[in-house]
Amino acid sequence: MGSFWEYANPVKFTRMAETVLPWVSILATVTLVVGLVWGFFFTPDDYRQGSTVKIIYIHVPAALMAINVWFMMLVTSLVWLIRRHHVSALAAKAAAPVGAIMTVIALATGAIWGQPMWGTWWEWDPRLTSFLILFLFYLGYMALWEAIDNPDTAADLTAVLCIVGSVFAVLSRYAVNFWNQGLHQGASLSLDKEENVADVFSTPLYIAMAGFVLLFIALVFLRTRTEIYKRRASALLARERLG
Amino acid sequence: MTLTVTDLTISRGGIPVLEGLHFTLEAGRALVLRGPNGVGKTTLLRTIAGLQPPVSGDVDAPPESMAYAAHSDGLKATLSVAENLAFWADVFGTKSIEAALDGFKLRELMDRPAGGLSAGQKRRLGLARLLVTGRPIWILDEPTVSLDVESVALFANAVRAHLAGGGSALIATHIDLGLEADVFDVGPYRAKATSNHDSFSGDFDEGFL
Amino acid sequence: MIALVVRDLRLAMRAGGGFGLGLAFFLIVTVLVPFGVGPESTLLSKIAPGILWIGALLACLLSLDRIFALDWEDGSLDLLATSPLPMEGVVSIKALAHWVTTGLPLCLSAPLFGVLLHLPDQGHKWVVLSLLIGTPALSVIGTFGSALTVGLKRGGLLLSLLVLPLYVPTLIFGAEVARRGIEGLSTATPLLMLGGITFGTIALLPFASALVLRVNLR
Amino acid sequence: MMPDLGKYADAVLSSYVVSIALLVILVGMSLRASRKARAELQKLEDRRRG
Repeated sequence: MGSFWEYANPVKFTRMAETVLPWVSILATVTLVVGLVWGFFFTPDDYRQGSTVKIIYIHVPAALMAINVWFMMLVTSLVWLIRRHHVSALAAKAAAPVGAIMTVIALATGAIWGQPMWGTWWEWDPRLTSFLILFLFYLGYMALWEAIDNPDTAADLTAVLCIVGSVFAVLSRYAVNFWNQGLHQGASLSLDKEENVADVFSTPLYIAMAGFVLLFIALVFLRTRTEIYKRRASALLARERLG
Repeated sequence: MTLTVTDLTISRGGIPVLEGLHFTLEAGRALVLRGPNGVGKTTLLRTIAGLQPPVSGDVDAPPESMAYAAHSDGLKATLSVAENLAFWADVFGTKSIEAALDGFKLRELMDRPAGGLSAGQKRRLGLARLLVTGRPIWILDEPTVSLDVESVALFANAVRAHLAGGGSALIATHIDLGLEADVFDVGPYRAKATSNHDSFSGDFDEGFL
Repeated sequence: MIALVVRDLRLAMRAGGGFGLGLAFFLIVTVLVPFGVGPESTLLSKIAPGILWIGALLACLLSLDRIFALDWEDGSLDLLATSPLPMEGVVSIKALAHWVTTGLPLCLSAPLFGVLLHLPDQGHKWVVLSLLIGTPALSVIGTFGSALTVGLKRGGLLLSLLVLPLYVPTLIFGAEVARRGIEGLSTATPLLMLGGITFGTIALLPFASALVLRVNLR
Repeated sequence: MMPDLGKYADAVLSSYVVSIALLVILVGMSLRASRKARAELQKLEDRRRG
């Protein structure tokens, strides 16, 4: 099938995306529906927090995706800076909005979930706050892409921003923990539940997670292909003006 | 101190503008770049000066040998003529600015803030800065813009002196400077559209650029 | 290198705007807070270290886009890029010049503004210490943001959006040092973290800033 | 068929509705952008070859 790098060529990537996309989208939809339906309808309430436990089927996958999408953007940025593959840079640009939406979902569901227990809609809990900071990073990243016309310069600048941003995101994660350990030291309800999830909850949770990952992959293929079309169109337009 | 450019392709805004450029600039010679506006002369000069990576091909010249000067001369309005020159002398490690002051008749303007100079005087200060860099190869982009005839003559003499001293100059300009310079027209090197075949062919990546 | 520092400082003094701008903004922020939050002193002194830090941070942010903008417009950046000075050096010097013209005056004037906010007496030395250690990081990170957005249309707004999240760790640890200092708690850990971030950014960020500046000069 | 969500019903329902709505919007916008870009490119390709 040739080396993985062969997909750096936009044509091969577009052809591959065209064949793979329908399958991934169907698989994603099916997995998501199964995971969420199973979690929503067929799992018992948690004896402590009642039915709010059903929110984990959205909150946990979305939170994981919010972090992993940024990590994927970091990897694609490095690939762009080192090997100069256009598709890699465009994939990072394509993934950013998906990551941002995942962060918003994680924030919204986290806040709604915590509301009954904390009594307020927003709580400066270290985990929720670091997702808020991550969201600001996503906004800055997307804004930088829009602010630059030359596609190559934009790819370089956003790649460096992503790398520097990643270091500071990790730093902020610890700073936020340090800044607010007082309030939630003993919170029995830890928002990222993998470790103490009873197995009756975990199977639908893993399916939901798989669904979110597949959805992300499908969206990135779709959006990267769109970016390739746009990039090709602007190249043709420029050539026409060049005459 | 020769500058050789071999099979150079340069791009602007991600789109190739000139390709397959070949020329050499020997010490003591001047080369004038001709070509319609917007064909990519400025991009070419910036690539040669190292401000911009070429798409392909290479530019080889001894290290630290090129001095680049564009339309804007990098002059600080609040600093005096002498302070501006002294700063660039320190940056390039040249000892004194006397030669530059005399070369461009800036002696009596020494203490005047650069902001108070006329366009012509500013240009002369910009060119004096070139002298201060002590670099043999001058890369000049439209150096005689906004200069009156008398200053253009002054500029031509300065370049002639530089050439006599073994330096060389690559100048993009439309005005005849009266220099014994070879001319290099970049028109024919304009990047041709990739041979048109269907859009999703193998060389799509080139189709990007 | 030294020539660049001397030139930048001379420019800042000659232009007059350099020193005064950051300080004036810091004063305005400090004066505005009581209008918003109310004058009674118990509340003010409780939030004083945080307000001083936020004021200093915003004052730094305000003067960031001028770091490269002036040299970009008059072509000095192109000339500096083709000069023997390494870009990493140029960027670090710009950060140093920004710190001297903006960061340092903020640190020295913080106690004065602290009085306006009823900052407890023992708090003054902690606020100044944390600012002295923290503001260099603000300048270096800010210089990275400024290099990132030089030459972009409406770069100023974008610069704030990009730089503020990067300021979060420094702000948290800086304000924490001041707050703990006032309450008499041990300030060792936040101080170490604050210093770590500052020295880390001073050592590493100039490479990213230089790379980004070269890209923008294309 | 609807599970008894007890007193947290609105919290659970609202978080599901908000999240699914956001995902649907994201997918919808991505599809629309893809169609628009493909059409634009097709127009340019035809003009170039036409």
